[in-house]
Parts: sequence; C-alpha cells; structure tokens
Amino acid sequence: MKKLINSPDSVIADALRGMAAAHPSLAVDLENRVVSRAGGATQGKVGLVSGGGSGHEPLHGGYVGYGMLDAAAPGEVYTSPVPDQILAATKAADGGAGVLHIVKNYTGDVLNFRMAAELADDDDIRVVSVVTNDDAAVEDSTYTAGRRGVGGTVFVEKIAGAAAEEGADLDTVAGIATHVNEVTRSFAIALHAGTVPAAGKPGFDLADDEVELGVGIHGEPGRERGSMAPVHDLVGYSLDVIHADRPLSGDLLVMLNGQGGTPLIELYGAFAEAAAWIEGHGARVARSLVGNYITSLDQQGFSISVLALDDDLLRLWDAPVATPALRWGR
Amino acid sequence: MKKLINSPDSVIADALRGMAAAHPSLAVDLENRVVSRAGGATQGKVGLVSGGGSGHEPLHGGYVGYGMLDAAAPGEVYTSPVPDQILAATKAADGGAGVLHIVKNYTGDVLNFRMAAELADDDDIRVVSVVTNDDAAVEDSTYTAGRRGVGGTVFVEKIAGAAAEEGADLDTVAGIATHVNEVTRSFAIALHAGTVPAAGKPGFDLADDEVELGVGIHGEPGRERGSMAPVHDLVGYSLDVIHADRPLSGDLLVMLNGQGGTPLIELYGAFAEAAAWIEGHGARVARSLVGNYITSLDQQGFSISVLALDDDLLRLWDAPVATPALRWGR
Amino acid sequence: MAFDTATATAWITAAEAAVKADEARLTGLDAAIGDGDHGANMARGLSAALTNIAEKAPTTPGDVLVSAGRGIVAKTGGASGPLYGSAFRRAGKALGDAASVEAPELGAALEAALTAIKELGGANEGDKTMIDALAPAVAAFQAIAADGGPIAMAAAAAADAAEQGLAATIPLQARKGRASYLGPRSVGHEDPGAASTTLILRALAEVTA
Amino acid sequence: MAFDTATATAWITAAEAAVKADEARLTGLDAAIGDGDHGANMARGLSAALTNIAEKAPTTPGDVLVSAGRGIVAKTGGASGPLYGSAFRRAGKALGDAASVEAPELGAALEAALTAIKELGGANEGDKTMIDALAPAVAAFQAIAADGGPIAMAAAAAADAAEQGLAATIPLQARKGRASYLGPRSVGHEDPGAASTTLILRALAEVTA
Ligand SMILES: Nc1ncnc2c1ncn2[C@@H]1O[C@H](COP(=O)(O)OP(=O)(O)O)[C@@H](O)[C@H]1O
Ligand SMILES: Nc1ncnc2c1ncn2[C@@H]1O[C@H](COP(=O)(O)OP(=O)(O)O)[C@@H](O)[C@H]1O
Ligand SMILES: [Mg+2]
Ligand SMILES: [Mg+2]
Ligand SMILES: [Mg+2]
Ligand SMILES: [Mg+2]
Repeated sequence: MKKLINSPDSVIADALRGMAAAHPSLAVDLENRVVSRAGGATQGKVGLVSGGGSGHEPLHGGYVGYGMLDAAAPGEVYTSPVPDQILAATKAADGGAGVLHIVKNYTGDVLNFRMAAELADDDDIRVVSVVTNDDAAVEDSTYTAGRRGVGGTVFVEKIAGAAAEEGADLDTVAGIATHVNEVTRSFAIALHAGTVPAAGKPGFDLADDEVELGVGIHGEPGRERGSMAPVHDLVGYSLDVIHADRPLSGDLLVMLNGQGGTPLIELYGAFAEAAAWIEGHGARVARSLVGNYITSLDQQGFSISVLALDDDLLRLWDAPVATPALRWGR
Repeated sequence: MKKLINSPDSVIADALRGMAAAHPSLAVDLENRVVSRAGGATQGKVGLVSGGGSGHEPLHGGYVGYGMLDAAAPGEVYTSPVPDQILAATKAADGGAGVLHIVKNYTGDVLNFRMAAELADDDDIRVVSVVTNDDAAVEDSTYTAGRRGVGGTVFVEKIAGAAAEEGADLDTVAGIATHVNEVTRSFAIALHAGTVPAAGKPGFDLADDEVELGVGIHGEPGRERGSMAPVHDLVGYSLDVIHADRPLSGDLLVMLNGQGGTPLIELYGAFAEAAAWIEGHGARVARSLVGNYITSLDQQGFSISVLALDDDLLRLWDAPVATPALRWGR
Repeated sequence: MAFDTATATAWITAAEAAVKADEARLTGLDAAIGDGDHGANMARGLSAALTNIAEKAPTTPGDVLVSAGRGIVAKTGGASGPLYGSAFRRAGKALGDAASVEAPELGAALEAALTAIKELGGANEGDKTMIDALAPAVAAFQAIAADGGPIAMAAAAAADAAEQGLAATIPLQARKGRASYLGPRSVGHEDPGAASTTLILRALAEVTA
Repeated sequence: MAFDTATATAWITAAEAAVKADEARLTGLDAAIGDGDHGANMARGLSAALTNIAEKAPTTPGDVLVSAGRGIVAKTGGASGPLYGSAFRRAGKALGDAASVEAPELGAALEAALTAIKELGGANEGDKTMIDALAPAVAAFQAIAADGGPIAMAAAAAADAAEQGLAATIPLQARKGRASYLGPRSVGHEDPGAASTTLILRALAEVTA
C-alpha cells in the first residue's frame, strides 16, 4: 500500500487541518472533529447535521455551507462518529429552530446518532432524524438491518438544505428529506476495491474479468460477483435493478458518481450510457451530476442514483448552494 | 486492466456524448470533437481556446463556460488534437475580437496549434498563442523542448477568461495569460502510474517503497525516482523545488491537485502540509483549490501549483465563473 | 475468588490486551463480511475504557464497568461502540455499589449486558451477531452460578460456550449489521463481533481463574 | 525501377502494414521515455494516409505523397502528426508533377522531408529524434544516387543507415520532444520516432527492391 498520508492514525486529523486551511467558509473544530459553517448557526433556521465514517469525501464535510449542511461529524475511516461528536455538531448547527440529523442506514450510524439525539434532548435541542436507505442492491425487510443509505444522501442533503434555507420548519424539512429518500434509488458496481489506510490492502480481490455488483460505500463486497463487461452493459444492469425496484419515468435527477479511483473521462462515458438508457425508456434526464460525490477512498467503480423530480424538488435542487463540493447560484 | 469503457477506441467519443448529456450549458460537436459554450461565441469578446490530449479531465472541456474558455479541442488520450479540430474550436470561439490559444508546452500541442493558427489566419481570424510551461521539475533551456505546461494552465484559463469576460482586448488578454504563466510554478509526484486504455497497463512500475519525483501529466516517468515517504516530506520536497526556482512570498494561489486516482481525503491531508510549509516560510495561502483539476487518468499522486497573486490577479481569480468543473459567483 | 474492583479492572485490562493481540484477525473477519474495521474499533474502544477507568479511579466493580462502558461509547463509533458500551454500562449498573460480588450477581450483570445489546440493536439469537456468542455464554455462566459454582468455573464455561456460539455463526446468514447487506454471501464466515465477545469472556475466565 | 504512382502508393501501403505489425513495439519504446502513444499515433496516421490516397486517387507519385501527408496531419495529432505529415507533403511537392522519377529526384524529395522536419520541430542531429534516423538515411540515399545507383540500391542503403542511426540514439540524451523532460533518464533507450522512420524507410526499400 502506498498512500499520501503521514500515518494511518493521522489521516482524519490531517484532512481536517487541510479542510480548515482550504476553506475559509468553514469552521473546523479539530478537537471535536466537527466541520461547520464559519459564520456559526443561522438563527431561526433549521440546522442540518450529517456525518458518518470518513473515506467518502467530499461527503459530508464538503457539503457544509449555504443551502446544504450546517455541520458534519466525520468518524474514523468507514466508522461512524461517536455520540459526543455528533452532539457537538448538533450544537454548532442549532439556530433555535431544531436540528435535522441526516443518517445513512448503518447500525453504527443509527445507534450513535440516536445516542447523540438523546444527549441533545438533555440540552433542549429538538432533533428529528431521517435515515436514508436508497440502495436498491440490498433486499429490504423488517427482519434485517434493511437497505443502506448511499448516493441518495447527497440529494437529501441538498434538497432538505434548500428547504431549510427557505425557512421551512423542522417537521417540514424532515418531511422533504424523507420524501427525497423515498423517491431515490441507487446501485453501484466496483471494478477494484479501495484500500483502508489502517488495513493496508484492498478490501477484496477481483480478477481482471470480475466485478462486484451491488456494492455499498465501505469497500465491502457486493450482493454478487459478476463478469467484467463493457460500460454499456454495466450501466444497463444497474439501471435495470433500479427500474425493477422503482420504475423510472418523467423528469429525473441523475448522479453518475465515481468511487474515488475512476477517472472522470470514464464517468462521462458511463453517463452517456445512462442517459441513453433513460431516454430509451421514455424518461428524461432533467438534472445531473457527474463526478466524485460520495466515494470509497480510491475504489474503482461507479454508482448511479436516480431521483424522480417534481416541481418542488426541482426548485429546491436548483436553489443556490455554496459548499466546497457543490456550488451554484452564488 | 479493467476500465469503465466500451472499447479503447471509443473512450473519447463516449465521454463527449456524456458531456453533452450532462451539461446543457455546453455545445458538443461530436463530429469535430469540439466542446464550446451552448450559446455560441460572445460577440465582441476575445475567444479563449485550449486543448490537448484527453485523460486530464476536467481539463479542458470542463473549463468551458462563462468566465473561462469558449471552446476546447480534446485529442486522443495523451495525444494533442489535430489542426482541423483546433480550427473548428477556434471558429466556435470567435466573436470577432480575435482568439487566444492556450497551449501547453509539448511539441505535439505546439505544432498542431501552430498549424491551426495558420489555417485560422487563412479564415481571417486573428489568433495569438500563449504557451504554458510552469513545470519546475524540468530544467529550462533554449536547447531543449523546455518546460512542460501543467497545472498552471488551469490558472491561465481562469484568469485570462475573466479578463476576456471583462472586455479586455486580445493583446491584453494574451499579456495577462503570459504573466500568469510566468508567476506560476508546479511540481508533481506520482505513487502509482495511470493506465492508458489503449496500452492496457500502467505507464511505469513502482515498488511499494518508490515514487516518481517530478512527473508530468502524461503518465511518463519523472526526473528521478525517489523513496516513498510521509506526505509531509513529499509535499515539502515539492515546495522546496518550486521555492528554489521562484521564491515564494506574499499572497499565493495554491492548487493541490490530484492525478485522478488519489482520494480526496488524502489530497486534503497533503494540502494541510502545503499550507503549513507556506506559512512556515512567511508566505500566505490567499486562495486555494483542492481536488482533481488536471489529471492523468487514474494515476495516484498529486501536483502542487503556486501562483504569486497581486491585486489584479486576485480580482480576476475571484470574478464569477460558471463551468462544469469550476464555478462560483453565479 | 470474588469479583471486586481489582478483578473488574484486571478483566478490562486483559480484554484490551487480548483484542490488541488479535486485532488483525478481528479486522480480517470484518473485511470478509463487513468493512474491515472491527479490530481497530475494539482496540480503540477498550483503550478508551482503560483510560477512563484510570481517570475515574472507580472504587467498586460496578463503577469499573460503567467507566469502561462510557469510555467505549465515547471513543469507538461504529456498531460495536454503542453496543459494547451500553453492555458494560448496564452490567456495571446491575452490580450496584457492592464492593465485591459473587457468581450469581455477576451472572445477572452479564444478563443485563445481553439485554442492553438486544434492546439497542434489535437483534436476536441466530442473526449472526455478538449475541450468538454472548447469549449461550450468559446461560452457561448462570447455570453454574445457580448450582453454587464459583466465578472461575462459571466464567470458564461461559468462554467455552461463547466459543461454540462463535463457531455456530459460520453457517448463519446475517440479518443485522453490515454483514446483512451481503445476503447469502455472509454465510461461511465467523461473525467478527461474536469473535470479540469470545475474547472478552475468555479474558474474564483468565483473570478469575 | 522508377518511382511512379503505383510505387509511391505501394510504399505508403507497406509502411502502414509495417507500423501496424510493430505497433506494440513502437508504443513500448514511447512508454519508456515518452507517453506511450507512438504506435497508436503512427497506425492512425498511416491509415489516414491510405484513406486519403484512396479518396483523392492521385495520379502522380508527388500527389500520392502530398495526399499521404495531408491525411497524416489531419488525423494523427501529437508531435509525429505534424512532423511526418509535413515531411510527406514537402517530399511530394519536391517531386512536382512528374509521372515517374529516378533516384536523384527521390533523394531530393527525401531531403526536402528532412528539411521540413528540422524547420518545424527545430531539432537537429543528436537531439534523439526521428532526425537521427532520417538524416543518415538521406545522406546514404543521395550518395548512391549521385553515383548513378538505382533506387533499389539507394533505398536499401538508406534503410540500413536509418537502422544504424536508430541504434545510435540509444546512448543519446533527448533534447527535443517529450523524452527531453526525462533529462539523463532518457539515455539507454531507442527513440520511438527514429524507430518508425526506420520502418518507413525499410518499407521503401522493400517496395522498390
Ligand atoms: N444490531 C446488532 N445487534 C448486535 N450486534 C450487532 C448488530 N449490528 C452489528 N453487530 C455486531 O457488530 C459487529 C461489527 O462491529 P464493527 O465492525 O465494530 O462495527 P461496524 O459494523 O459499524 O463497522 C458485527 O460483527 C456484529 O457482531
Ligand atoms: N522537435 C522534434 N523534432 C523532430 N522529431 C521530434 C520532435 N519532437 C518529437 N519528435 C519525434 O516524435 C516522436 C514522438 O512521437 P509521438 O509519440 O507520436 O508524439 P508525442 O510525443 O506527441 O506523444 C519522438 O520519438 C521523436 O522522434
Ligand atoms: Mg465500520
Ligand atoms: Mg502523445
Ligand atoms: Mg466493521
Ligand atoms: Mg508519444
């Protein structure tokens, strides 16, 4: 393993120092490991907090700023943050109108955020949690941990963030976040596993003719191993799974996301296939993102997230946003 | 080799289809391989054209838009575009006030752009060319091909683009572009070579304890092979080279750029080291970019580009820009 | 031998050492069906437990376990942080402020830990989690304690039962935690949390032997 | 044998075949000290030359070479596109509209090609470029032509000289093109452009033999 790091132990601390130096628009609390807006919480606005394991950059710290998150709590690589840390983020985001926790559905994230919400309650901060679980690769069932929260989390953060900026109250913002999660589906394929610094080797090994179908964002194996194929087929397979789970029609927001180690030129090639598939099925790409938005360190592969737009969602998506990783309109 | 492609031959065509589908703000001429602004050339404004081999995405197509380029001509992977193609881009960018060619200093790019400029002259389009050569890794000499144009090209495109948008005439825009190139230096280190789709294997092999020092952006070996070291040392080495070539002082624009395969969390860690080095040498990071801005496919490593700011350059850097890869202020 | 402040502290100390010694194995198990951080998580968590015990200087075995649990929750993250943290805290609370307890009380404390994990995580026996090691261990411990057996014997039986429970996770398909995302592909591997639970109970057996 | 339209066309056809057959080798040489695309560039360029010849259906050897050059410039890119493209175009122009030429005229055309490359790229002998194969080849060709030797003999000598020139690039440090960025590390390798020039001249020797 060769990594651009000082030591596996210092990766998060070093990255946070870097974020602090790079983005004057952010306040980075190195002690508590909280990234928040430099100006502090916006009084009277619902605060948005997200967090989870590190290694998914720009998620979540890169989405802190006007129109999106108020604070983020990055844990160790692929490990959810701890309750005290999430509490600190919640306090940094609290402008008196309550705080929304956006939590990806993993046992660790859910439990630590739940504990943090209880601590916040002790401090009289009203917290509502929305758990994202947009991964169509995982079979859903009440007997299991359910589906994972993956790429759709970016949509939730952007759209709920816009609603909060417009002045919606906590329950309304939470309702919108829940709705966004419900109308979003994602699917991912990996070509080569990423390497966790502390582990020192890739999370799984694949032969040159193999891919992992239906992976999450933590370098874990997928729901099955498949054969390497042209990008046309890999994208088609992904959209077939999504479409079977929630038929695609009308105007769509489509994210063709890289897992961190795939070059942008290939992501554009994959997006071309996605757009063609979608047009071919009578739906329409109304808005899109192509690039690295929710990654798995240096993993090679892609994910597709698709959201069914309506007028409200479109307006909130188009609303101004100014974060390190997503910015338009100001 | 596993790549998210249909075939090595279709990589550029597929990526251009993807860009067209993803960015309504762009007009993509699939036939001539030209990416330009959807609205066409701005009448009365100096047009900016750049281009070069593909594989460096988002450079150059991702920098087409308000405040930056008017058109880009992407060649085959790592191969400069051909004269007819550059001519087509030049025509797409021509708003009647002449066109600036921003050319990275490689024999192929220089020759093909020179031929295109001659063709444009036949069509009565006035072209001025600025050749970027900011790579401090290469010894400069009039007896050789000279230094390479690397990361500083992004600065040139942004700042000259802002000047053109302000209404500066062709000679003024060219003068600013030349000045930006002169006050910029870059240096890059690679940990693992990228893979050109047609070649099918990495451009060079490195052991786990080796790095290439002073690489360019085409997957070529560097000026020497060095030992793997903590990111603190690798960044320090790079800035030492840059500082020895052109002493760093005052307000700086600093780009900590990834080569395509290095995770963002590591780039932030590297930027922390760069910022500390710079502060330690009495200079100041006034503006920065951290991320993948000029890449080498999936190569792992980083480059640092540093520009000495003055009030004019700062104003032009801060001016609004709206391209797929660089956007603020609108 | 009774379970007092020194023994409780020795338990956490031994558990930390055992987890650190086997960190790579735990991580390997988690890499196969999870995200490859269980070794690091447990090492960080039990270090934090020791640090918190050193800081708080608890004077009862119950307080030792509460301090351990708080330290674990505060520093571990992941699924194992809240689960093990609550388990130790609730076990400590069950011991009350006794200066020293015997097998039946320690058995009840272990049962409280199991209940805490079940409540928080919503998992049950057979879901391929740490519960599959802990539940049979608690039963074995309590059976011996009910017969008037000493802590040493009960703890040894608990560790053995945990080990069998760990082995029994291999053919299971995970229904909770990260491994559940793998569906049928989670079959054929030991559950990492069951493995760390086994280490922790073996440490208890060793310090009480 | 004189150099006429058919021979000129056969030359480009044979050159294209030779480059395609050796594409991987050319790419390998370029990967070592450049960017690993010379094989693909030359294959694409000479294919374009053939396509353009087929389209233009030139009726003189000069026009064949001009068509080849235009095709190369239009489709190759890189350093080799303009350099080889100009070389063939200028060679073709040097032949004028003769229906067939002999060794002295063909020698002069090859010299025009060399001059074109030198003017455009600013390189000279010893800079470790295609010039290091072409310059001695032109000299060898012209020496035999000046003695009244036939094209076949002159072309064979040119190919041999190019081969020696190619070998002589190994110890050189590159001063032009991409390899120059490597500084001293460019020593110890054949120059890819010199290698493709050698292939092209060997093809000339074969079709005129
Ligand atoms: N809902 C649950 N109930 C009980 N134990 C669980 C639950 N979810 C996960 N676990 C346990 O946690 C272990 C994984 O812990 P760890 O790897 O540290 O956390 P994470 O899964 O967040 O990376 C699993 O092997 C399993 O034993
Ligand atoms: N200035 C120059 N003059 C003559 N030949 C050159 C010059 N620069 C490069 N070359 C030749 O071009 C070859 C490289 O061609 P190619 O790989 O196709 O282009 P690129 O370097 O743009 O990738 C070199 O091996 C060298 O022989
Ligand atoms: Mg984890
Ligand atoms: Mg090239
Ligand atoms: Mg884990
Ligand atoms: Mg080359």
